[in-house]
Amino acid sequence: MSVKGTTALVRLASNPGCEILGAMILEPGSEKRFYERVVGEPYDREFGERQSSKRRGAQFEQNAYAGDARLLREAFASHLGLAPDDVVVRNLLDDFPGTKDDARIARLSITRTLLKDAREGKPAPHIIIQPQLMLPTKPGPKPYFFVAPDLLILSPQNDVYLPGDLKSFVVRENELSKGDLARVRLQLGAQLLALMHEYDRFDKTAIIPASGMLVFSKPNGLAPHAPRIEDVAGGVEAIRIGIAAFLRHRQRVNDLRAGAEPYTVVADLQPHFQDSCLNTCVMAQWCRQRVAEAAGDLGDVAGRVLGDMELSRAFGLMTGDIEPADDHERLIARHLVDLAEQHSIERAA
Amino acid sequence: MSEEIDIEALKLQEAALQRQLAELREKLAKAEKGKSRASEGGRPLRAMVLDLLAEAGYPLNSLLLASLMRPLRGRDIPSTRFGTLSNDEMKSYDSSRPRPVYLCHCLTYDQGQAVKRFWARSDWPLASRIMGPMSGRILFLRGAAWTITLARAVDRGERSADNPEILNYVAADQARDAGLAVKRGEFPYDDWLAEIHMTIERFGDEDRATREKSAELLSAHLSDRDQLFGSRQPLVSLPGSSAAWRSAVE
Amino acid sequence: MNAFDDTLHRVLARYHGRAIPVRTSSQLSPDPDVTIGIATIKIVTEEQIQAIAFGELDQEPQVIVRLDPIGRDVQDLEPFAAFLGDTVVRAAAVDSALRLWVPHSVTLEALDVLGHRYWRNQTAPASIVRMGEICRIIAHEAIIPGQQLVADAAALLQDHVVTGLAPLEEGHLGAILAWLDPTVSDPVAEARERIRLPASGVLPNTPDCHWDDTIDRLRKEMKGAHGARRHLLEDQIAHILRRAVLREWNLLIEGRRAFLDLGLPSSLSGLVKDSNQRVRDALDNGFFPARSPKRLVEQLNVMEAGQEKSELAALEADAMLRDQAARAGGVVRGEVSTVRQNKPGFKPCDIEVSSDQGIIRFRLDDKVRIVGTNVAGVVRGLATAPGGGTRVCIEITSGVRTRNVLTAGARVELIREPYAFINYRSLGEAHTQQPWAFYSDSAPVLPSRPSSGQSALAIARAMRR
Amino acid sequence: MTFPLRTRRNLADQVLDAAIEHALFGSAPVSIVKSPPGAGKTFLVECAAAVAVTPPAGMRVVIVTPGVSQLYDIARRLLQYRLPRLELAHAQHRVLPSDLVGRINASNGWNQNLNSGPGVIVTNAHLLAANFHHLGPNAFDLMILDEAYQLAAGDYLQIAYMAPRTLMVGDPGQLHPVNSADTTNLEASPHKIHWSAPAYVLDRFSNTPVHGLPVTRRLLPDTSDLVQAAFYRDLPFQSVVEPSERRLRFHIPGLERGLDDALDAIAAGKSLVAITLPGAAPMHEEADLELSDLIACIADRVLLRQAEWIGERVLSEEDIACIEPHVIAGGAIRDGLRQRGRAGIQVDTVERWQGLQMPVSVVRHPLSLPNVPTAFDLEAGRWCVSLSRHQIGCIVVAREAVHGVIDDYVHGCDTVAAGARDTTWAGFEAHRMIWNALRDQGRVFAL
Repeated sequence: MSVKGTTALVRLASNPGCEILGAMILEPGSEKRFYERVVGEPYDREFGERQSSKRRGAQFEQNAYAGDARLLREAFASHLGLAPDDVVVRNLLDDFPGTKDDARIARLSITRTLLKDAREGKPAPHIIIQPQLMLPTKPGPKPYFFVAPDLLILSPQNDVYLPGDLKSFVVRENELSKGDLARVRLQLGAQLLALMHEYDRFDKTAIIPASGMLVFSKPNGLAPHAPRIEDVAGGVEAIRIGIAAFLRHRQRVNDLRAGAEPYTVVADLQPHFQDSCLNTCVMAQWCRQRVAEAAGDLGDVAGRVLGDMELSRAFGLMTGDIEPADDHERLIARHLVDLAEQHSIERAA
Repeated sequence: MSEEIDIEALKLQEAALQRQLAELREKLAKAEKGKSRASEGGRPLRAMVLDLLAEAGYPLNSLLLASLMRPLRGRDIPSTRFGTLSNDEMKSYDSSRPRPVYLCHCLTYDQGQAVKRFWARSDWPLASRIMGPMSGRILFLRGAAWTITLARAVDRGERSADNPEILNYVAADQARDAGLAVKRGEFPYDDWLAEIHMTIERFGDEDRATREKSAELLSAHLSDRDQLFGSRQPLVSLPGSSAAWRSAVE
Repeated sequence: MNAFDDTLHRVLARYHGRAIPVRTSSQLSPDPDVTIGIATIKIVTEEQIQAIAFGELDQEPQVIVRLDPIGRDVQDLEPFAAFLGDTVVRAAAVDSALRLWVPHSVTLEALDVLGHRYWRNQTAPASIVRMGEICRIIAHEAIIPGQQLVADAAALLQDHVVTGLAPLEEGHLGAILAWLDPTVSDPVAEARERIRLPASGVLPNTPDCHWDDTIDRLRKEMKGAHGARRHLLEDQIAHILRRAVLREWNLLIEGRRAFLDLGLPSSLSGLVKDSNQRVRDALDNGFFPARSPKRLVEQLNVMEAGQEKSELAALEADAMLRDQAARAGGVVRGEVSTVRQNKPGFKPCDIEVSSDQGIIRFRLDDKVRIVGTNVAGVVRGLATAPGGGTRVCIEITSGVRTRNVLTAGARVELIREPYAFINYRSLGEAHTQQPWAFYSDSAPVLPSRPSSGQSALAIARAMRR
Repeated sequence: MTFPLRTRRNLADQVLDAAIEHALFGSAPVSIVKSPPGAGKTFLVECAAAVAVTPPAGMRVVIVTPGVSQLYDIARRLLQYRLPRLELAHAQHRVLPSDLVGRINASNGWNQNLNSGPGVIVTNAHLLAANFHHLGPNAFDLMILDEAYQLAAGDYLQIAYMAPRTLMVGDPGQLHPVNSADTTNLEASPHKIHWSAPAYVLDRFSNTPVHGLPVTRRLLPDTSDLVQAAFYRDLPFQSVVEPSERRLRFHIPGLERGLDDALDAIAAGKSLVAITLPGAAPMHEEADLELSDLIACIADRVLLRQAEWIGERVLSEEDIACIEPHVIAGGAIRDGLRQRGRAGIQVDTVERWQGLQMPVSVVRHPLSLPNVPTAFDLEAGRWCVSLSRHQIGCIVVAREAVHGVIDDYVHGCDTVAAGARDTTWAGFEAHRMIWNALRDQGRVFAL
């Protein structure tokens, strides 16, 4: 699994301060290989999407697109204010199947034509399946990100499209983990920003509402839920911040590497370890070493409360072996001593 | 600790299984090769696709073609195979030795670009190879109807299939995709067909009109070659030249 | 607990190499007579259960491994369905509450998905449909604050202790347990090593333990296999799944033991009664998800009432929580300075409580209670003392005979009485009346009424005194 | 009064007339009046009640308030009218405020003699619901929901059938009903019964008549423009306050730079200013004691400098509001005031200030916190209430770190349920707009 396209943008938005992530995005090949080249050891943890997830994702899409996207037509009909049979669908995988760049570029070209047609009031499909968008980060290496929403849906209010994504994971009523919610909204944010760039190319007056749509799976089989309309203004802004950070990281990596591969300069880059990295990044353990034995090792909150205080110093303040250096330390020492006292009493009791 | 030991044991058994699997796959591959030769006389994919198209009388989607090859001809066709088929066909058209009929693609009604997943024959009128806004639906329904007809013919003993049971399931899948009621193990071919034809009739005329109108325009503008394989895509300029990044929302 | 206190607890835990309790009472009532455990292994994203371990917690569990969990055949679930059905009947027979222990919330989600798939499945046997219904009842009850049916070992430990890990790492039950096991000398290293393998009801899939990929491959091969080879493949799948689900089961057992070993007292009879009543009604009358406006309001009210009751029950039972609440004025600590009771042991009885607290969250006419007693009353006066502190005047409405606190000089702690009232009769009436705004898809058109044509402002002006 | 102000007031009066005409005599069973802060919605309720009880209408009117304090306030206002009947019903255990005793027919609980013939009864939703068996369908001819955006749809369900006509009056930009339980699943339901009553009705019946009151009679133009742009994008309104009637003068000149500069800026006509304290809030305390003390100091200083509302009065403790989102910090402010002999200055949470107004407010900036801001801190309604209580001047008090908190904020996208409007982001945008405006207009005074 490589850190490319929307995945890269979402990761950047989630941790804009991490230069290591910037290098990882610039490095060709998989994230795991990046780790192995930096650390010099095989990665010993789970990596990549599970087979069952890939299979379900593929089946969910296949079902949704089958029969001229019958299930999608039914799901979006009320949103579009049409009968399912009257919803017009264009599946760009029919025009140009495949995941190679030439296929993406061909689909990008068709997508651009369709966006323009809709704006000009020409006949255009209500749902575009597998469109292709592009988010420029020019100039410099990796001058653009390919962004491919699963769908574009014509907004019934005006003549612009909104991005939509199919999520094969089961949603019973409306329960989603915070992590999943943030990820999918940032994905929509990236798609929306890319869409804004596409419109910006030919029509600066187009007003694109800051929302996107998500279609989750019901618990029974692969049936899609009614689409959720997501308010992603915050996601779009987070992605913009992530891109701006990427441009800074790219500059820094390029200044350091002098033509060498990005992974070679990792030691000189500034990681920005946060708890969530443990769930999302292969480099998490490596970056965490930088905060090992310091308060940050107890989590993000502890890192903020105690700053970069060494744990040994905190222990010393508690036992009285270390004299507090300032009021802040004095207060911490006092509370720690009280807490230790309280719990030793409880233990005795 | 006991878990590690157990994992080791599992790995050994796993290796043994992999060996058995490799042998089995070898046997299977040989068997299938022999079988397909026997059933098809080793006919190339191109010929089989041309036949199926001729039999259907409508453009067919490569996904449907692939799912029909197995029950009808006992052949597993990887989807990438159709990509090479398309390229081969263009090459052969450009070569000095013309062929009586070519495999070609449907064309979009507005731009005349190839819709690569939809296959047709060069000896069909252009209008039948055009994709209008609703043609995707109509062609899907026609393909579904044709699949169900095939399954019915096999069921009635009017034609043979390499694997009739799978053919029935392919037909049932098509019916399900068309939104028809499908019960496990039941194949009401005629009911399915009746419902599908009703929907086709609903959109058929408008679609035909769009295609015929577009065919007139495209035949006037497109070269013979482009009428088969589609007009060239407009060039897409990739970024890299502009001075600095600017967000569209700024 | 605020960020600062939480951090200091983590420092202390790291220093001592053991978990530090943050509660002095339990959010969970003692296990009732009928207490069972369930652990599951699901297929990632598919959410289909592929192995279940279930049974009494002091016995070896029954284990079901599913060779084809995505297939339509549900025969293999019959023993689990029978077990759930029997457990429910047994609890009813001995009039016992039910308690289900699970290692973590993922097990509950897996059961809920199982419920969604079968509770209305017309092609499945009745026993499986009932199993689905019971699963939905369990999962539904589990979302109600203060419920006492489901005990989630990981969540309970996270709520009652703090370790020397980052909070995110405490999501791994095995990792918390490392901090509660005296035989573990280096809980940081041990916990982080344990985290390499998931404790979330799924198969591990690390380079040194790629069970998930193996099972996936074995299942593919099994499709085309027959005879002895098929049996070999089946044994392989069963062996891996059994080991994985027993690993989850053992986590559950250890988690429960660790929680019970904290030895925290609890007094939650009100919550137990409510929870038991809800579960019993659903088991007797069937599960009906809330869809109508009336049912939705009832459900929201039940959850809000549960939240309020459980917070107050925790406050009443837990001095550590009362310390925190007193800082925010949710609890008022003070001394009874005056008692006005003409006839001892009888109403009318008013008391005044003097507190040093500057912050109190009571308002006039709030219903309050004296912690640890049966004395309740209504706030009739609030006055700030000149040197800080507050004087609260309370009209006692019940417990007027409780001398020990209705005496000048008695130290008392006051908390607000939970409102937690759900007006089922009023909601029922609303449902009968079917007000259009909630029950109709179109608004009625009223006959316009004749107006005087005069400006409202003019009319109002004319009526002003 | 200037011509434009008069024109705006006339327009507002026309909207008020039209809203009441529609609600009482039109064909729509529910009509909604959206009111910005200080637009005179209580006055609208008074007028509606007056018209409703007067022939030819002669209606039995029930005015429902979300809380008991609003109930007593409305009763006080209606006592100024000669109504054929004015009654009040509150819960059994409540005691009528002394100023109402003997002036109004008050009932603990419901009794059969109430609501007879044209007139008005003021009560709350729970009491009506509890007495449904005495009331039944159409027990009233008109139901007026005051502060309707604070009434949960679930509570409205239980009383909706009691009147054929309902007039909902409320402020859509302020705090909505609070749900302590998790409402994630309800967000996916076709019935958003956890929303406020007007929001629920508009979600189901988007063509429900809505009247927007186009003015504020409380906020001065500079505050009004900012508050409207930040919190009321769908409700255009303008100030009709005559600045010359809202001038503040300090009899004692200020000496302290920063602090007094901010107060002088208010005297110079800037009705919204901010004061920042260096650094960030300390991580280790539940309240930023230094900041709390500064808030107390500012409130005290307004009085020390003998602030006078020109043409009205010299301000006293009753004229100053201290608004603090967190209870514990509120306690610290109270201590600071007590130490300064200003125990009479009221300090309370935002929730308690909703619906009230004061000449001067001192407000703690919700993002002046040591942590990354939470959904609670960013909640737009709470900030809107804080910034719209003052008739003359509002002083926002913050740590300097607020600049960074706002500049560096990256939205987490995980605070609201799937499909829900992202109120956290909307709140942040409002915060950013307000703070940047204060900064750009030179209204932030650093200590």
